[in-house]
Amino acid sequence: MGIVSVAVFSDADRAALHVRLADEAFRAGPAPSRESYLRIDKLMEIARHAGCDALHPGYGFLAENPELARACASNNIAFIGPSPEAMERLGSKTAARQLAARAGVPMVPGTKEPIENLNGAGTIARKLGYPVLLKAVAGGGGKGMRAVSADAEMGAAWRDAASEAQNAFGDARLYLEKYVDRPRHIEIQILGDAHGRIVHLGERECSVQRRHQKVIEESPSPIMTPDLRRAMGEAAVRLAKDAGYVNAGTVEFLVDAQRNFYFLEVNTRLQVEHPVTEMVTGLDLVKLQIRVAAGEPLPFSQDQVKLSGHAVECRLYAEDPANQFFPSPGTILSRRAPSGPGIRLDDGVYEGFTVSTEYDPMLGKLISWGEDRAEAIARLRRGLAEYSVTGIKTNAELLLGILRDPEFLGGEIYTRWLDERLPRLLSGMQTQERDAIAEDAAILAALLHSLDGKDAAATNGAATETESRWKREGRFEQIDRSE
Amino acid sequence: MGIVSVAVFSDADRAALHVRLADEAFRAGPAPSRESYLRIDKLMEIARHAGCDALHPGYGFLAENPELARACASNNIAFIGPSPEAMERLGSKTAARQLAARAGVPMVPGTKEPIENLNGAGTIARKLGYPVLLKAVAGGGGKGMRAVSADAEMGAAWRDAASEAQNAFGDARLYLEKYVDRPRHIEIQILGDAHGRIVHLGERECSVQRRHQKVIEESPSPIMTPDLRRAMGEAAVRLAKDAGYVNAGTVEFLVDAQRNFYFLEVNTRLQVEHPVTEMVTGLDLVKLQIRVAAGEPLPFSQDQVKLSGHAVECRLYAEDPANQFFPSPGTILSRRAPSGPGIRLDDGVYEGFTVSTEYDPMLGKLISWGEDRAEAIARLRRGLAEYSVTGIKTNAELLLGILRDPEFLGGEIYTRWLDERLPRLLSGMQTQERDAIAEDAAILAALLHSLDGKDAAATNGAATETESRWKREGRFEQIDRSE
Amino acid sequence: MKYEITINGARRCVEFTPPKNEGLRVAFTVDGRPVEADAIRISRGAYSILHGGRSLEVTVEEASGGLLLRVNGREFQAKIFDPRSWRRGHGAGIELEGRQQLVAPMPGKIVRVLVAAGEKVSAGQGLLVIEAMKMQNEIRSPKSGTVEKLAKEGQTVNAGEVLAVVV
Amino acid sequence: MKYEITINGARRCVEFTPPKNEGLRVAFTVDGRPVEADAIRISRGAYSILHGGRSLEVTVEEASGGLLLRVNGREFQAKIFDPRSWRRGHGAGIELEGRQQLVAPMPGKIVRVLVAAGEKVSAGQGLLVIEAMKMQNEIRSPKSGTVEKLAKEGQTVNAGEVLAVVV
Repeated sequence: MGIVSVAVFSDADRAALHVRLADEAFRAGPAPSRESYLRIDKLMEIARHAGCDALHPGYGFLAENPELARACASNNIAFIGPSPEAMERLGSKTAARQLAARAGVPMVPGTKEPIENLNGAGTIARKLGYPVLLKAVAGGGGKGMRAVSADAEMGAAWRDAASEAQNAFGDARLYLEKYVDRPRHIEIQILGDAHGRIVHLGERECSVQRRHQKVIEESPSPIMTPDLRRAMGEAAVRLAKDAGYVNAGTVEFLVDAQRNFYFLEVNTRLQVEHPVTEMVTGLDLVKLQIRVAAGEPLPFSQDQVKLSGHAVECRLYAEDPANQFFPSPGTILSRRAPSGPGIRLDDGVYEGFTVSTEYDPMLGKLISWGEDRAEAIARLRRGLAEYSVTGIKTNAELLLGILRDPEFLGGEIYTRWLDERLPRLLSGMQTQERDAIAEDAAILAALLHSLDGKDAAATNGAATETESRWKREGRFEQIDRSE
Repeated sequence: MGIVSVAVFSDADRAALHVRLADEAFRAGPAPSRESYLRIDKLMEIARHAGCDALHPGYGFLAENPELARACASNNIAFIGPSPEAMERLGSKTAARQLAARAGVPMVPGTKEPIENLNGAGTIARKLGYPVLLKAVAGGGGKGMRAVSADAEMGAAWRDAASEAQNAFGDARLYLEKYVDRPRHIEIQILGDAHGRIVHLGERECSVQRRHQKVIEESPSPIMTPDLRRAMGEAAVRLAKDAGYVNAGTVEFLVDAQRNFYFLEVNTRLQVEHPVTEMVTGLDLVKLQIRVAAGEPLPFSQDQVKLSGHAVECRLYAEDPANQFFPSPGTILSRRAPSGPGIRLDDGVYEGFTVSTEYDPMLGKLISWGEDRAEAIARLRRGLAEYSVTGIKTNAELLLGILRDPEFLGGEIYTRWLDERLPRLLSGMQTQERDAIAEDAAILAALLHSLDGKDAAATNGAATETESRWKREGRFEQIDRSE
Repeated sequence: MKYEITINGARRCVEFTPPKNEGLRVAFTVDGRPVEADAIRISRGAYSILHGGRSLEVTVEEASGGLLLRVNGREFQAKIFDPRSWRRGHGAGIELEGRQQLVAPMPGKIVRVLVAAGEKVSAGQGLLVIEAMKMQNEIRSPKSGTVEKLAKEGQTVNAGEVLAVVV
Repeated sequence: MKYEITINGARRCVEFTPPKNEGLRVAFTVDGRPVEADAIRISRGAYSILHGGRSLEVTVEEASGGLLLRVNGREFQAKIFDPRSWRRGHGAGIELEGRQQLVAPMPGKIVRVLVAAGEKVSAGQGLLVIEAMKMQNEIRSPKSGTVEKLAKEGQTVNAGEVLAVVV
């Protein structure tokens, strides 16, 4: 697009790829994000100094902060995202739910208001139909929450949930919701311009999550039908229109086994998983975001959005699945990227790069496209097998395990699927049958490596000595024998 | 596809990526290809030993050799390509031209038969209409060839061409062809199965060539119309059907300014530039080749082939355009690969890899896809700017120059365009305006690098000393001053 | 040259003479079984090995108390007991049976100390909890023994810093 | 510390004190003009430099007779005349004015020798033709002078081997 890019960085990110690849780069402050990336005043100072016309907030830190959008407006910088008002309307869960209800977007049936007592809870639960979920009014993070599957369980559940809510939030009040069993997380990508046109770009299924963190995302969803897509897409567009939404956003839904969908929340920014949508639509979302922010109309209508093939993304993390997913920062000694048809690697690391402990230990995303789901998954598996990083631990083997799992391959996934499946996946990684040839190779490499010298191994980065000790040793042996 | 891959390698290629990424790998022989890659007996021995079901010949060495296909057949190994008979029918230029003429494929008008004398040449030239081309019957490589634009020039041209032909081939006979001015090289990708179905997958424009070597390829061609594509596609399919062709192949044409197309030749194998077709069709050509070789029917019909967007490929070479394109072998000290939407890098090199002098110095191919030609080119430019290799010289800057050239951007290309444009492109690379900031940075890096020590610089590979001399120096300076 | 190697817990006796050239066949024996392979070094800690017809990519990293090897994605833990190890400074393996030193895998903070210095601990028992990147990780004793040295609660540690010693 | 640097043919006088830490601002002067920049080393021969608001990637390679630098794709030829160069072994630059040694850029074969040893040649004159990878390349004299040493026709040479010396 011929746009000059200006990056900001904290001291921890001086060597990060976004700094190296930008046309211009300015320091925002020290490593802690509240002193750098979260400082709106600093960002504005840099943007003014560099003469920026527009600001893209990315998808972390201040990306959903209306104050950043406001600061941009008052500095005459185009914010590449929705208006601060739309962000506020949709950013708060309560406000977004109210708006969704008014827009006729389906919600999980329930009371919303606190229930007076146990008796009232029983009446409402029978009306909703079991199973139901007791939730703390002041709640969050699963505290004060209990699933109840029959009248007989209600008494104990009520007492437990109320006392947990009292302890956690100082507020014992509870409300009831229909319990959605094994829900899928399916989200709709929306995109609106400043001229009143809003379209949706199909869905992404993000049900493979670990502790509410997405691990694998795909588009289309394995359970999607054209009717369901239209219904969900129209609901998302309706909500966005009511909120006066402009630019890219995501409306998240829970979907149950009967393909009922329920509003969850709105992300008022680009998502980490946007490449899967790019690969099935052929659109460049960031480019469209910039065009829309520049006041251009969307260059296509809903009818012109065509989905083709299937895309799958997995998130690569510097973490050790075998050790409770403990982060594994450190210097990347070597890195090998996969290539070939339908493979895209969006990462920010390189040989010699040090993964720091400051921020999220995500290394990047590996994305594949195929004519159908099976081909996309097969390509992603091949890509993961070709991908190699040493010096730090990664979750690549676990991702391969998921991509080989029969339930995943069958599309039988839901938001708690990975958490439940994890023990089996992890033990599967450990109990591979013995491979004598691989073991021989490991022994040989261990010996050659130890001959290459411990001294050199102590250096960080991709170190190579002028002469391999293994060659020197060999030569000495030769001399010894020839004597 | 779950296929176990077996690679062969010569001694020069032991560390090549195809060996490292294959499941199994066997040595074919010493570096010279006639002792390794061209030894059909060796290949068969390895294929039998490894228990191969099929053999993919790639696109170099024996890929168009019918004897390899025959040897496969007699060893009960499926050859992933056409039958040896079809290869013979289309591999020889003369046989292919005869077949094309019978199939009603347009050819450059001319005599084919030798002309008796100068008078006869004048008569025929007037019938064909000037300009015409005098060509040696025994010719090749442009020897004994003269373009003639009017009657008055015929006498001198006849004498020159005949004596050159006599000197070069010991055969002075000449024939005449219509001279195609500024022809484009446009080729049609075909794919046939063993059940009689042959489809074409659109065209590739490969007019950007240096000395008959393709440099940049794209699909669709900037001058293509649906009618022309249908006509060229149907002609290619007709010829392939008449030849009993199975598997992937390419029919090459010259196209003139009036969009007349003329048969050139057939490549009975996959082409280097096949990824541009993959990107606009969404098909995996190698996978389809394997399926077809396994006897499966093509899983789609001609109507189902949909072209979407635009793809451009450029070939990255280890060569020095500023020094007469002299090859630049050596060890790759560092390599940075581009990423992002629509970018694909198919290469075979890595940090520490030594580009040898044994074979073609192609490092790989960078391919981009965009919604239209302008987006594809812009992405390829960004990709090339992000691509970086040190330790050897590459043609990346020249490729960038081509991708910025107004004539290229206007699609005004023909087979001799690059050869004619080259002096201007090369001088453009040298006479950039001065950039004082870049020069300061160069000075600083030169100083820091020389402080890092000459000793370490002598090592091959990505060497890093335990401690940077530049840091040590700084510390000494500090000590000096604090005293 | 004889080496003792433990690989994924199993002890193997390896006879191995360092090869004279890269890219040539290397012959060695594992528990008396002769093995021949073709090995080249791709870069520091990365090898391409052709063995049994297969093409294997092996990466080697120094890990706490030994080597972490990955062969086409499969992991091996190895420790080499080199007869010449003292001269070479490869003695770390020998220590396994004796004094065990636990180092911080990354910079972090000690949020909990679970035992006291001088206390007797069994193999696998939790010694302390380190927090880094907002996640907590329990550091366990690799052997039964007595805790000799121990980091303090609240202490900030750098990667490689000694957290505990078990003797 | 004062250095003389030729960069793309232009001679610059640089005053520069090596920085104490990576990633800190480096101050130096070029022909008296003060410059401040932020430089870090990415890997051997690769630097990220922030200067004048711009983010610049610089790669450095040793090339015949100096350094080849690429700054965001733009090429610079540089030679450093270090006042302490003799002590450091950086004397190569000084030789430019004196004895010039031409080395083979890659393994190849001498297919033609265009001058004789002892012959006087001018700068830019072709000395010999080397063939590698089926391509021929003329090696020209970098200065006017006398050919002292010369490879033989038909001779096979390795990369780095001396092809000719002009004094």
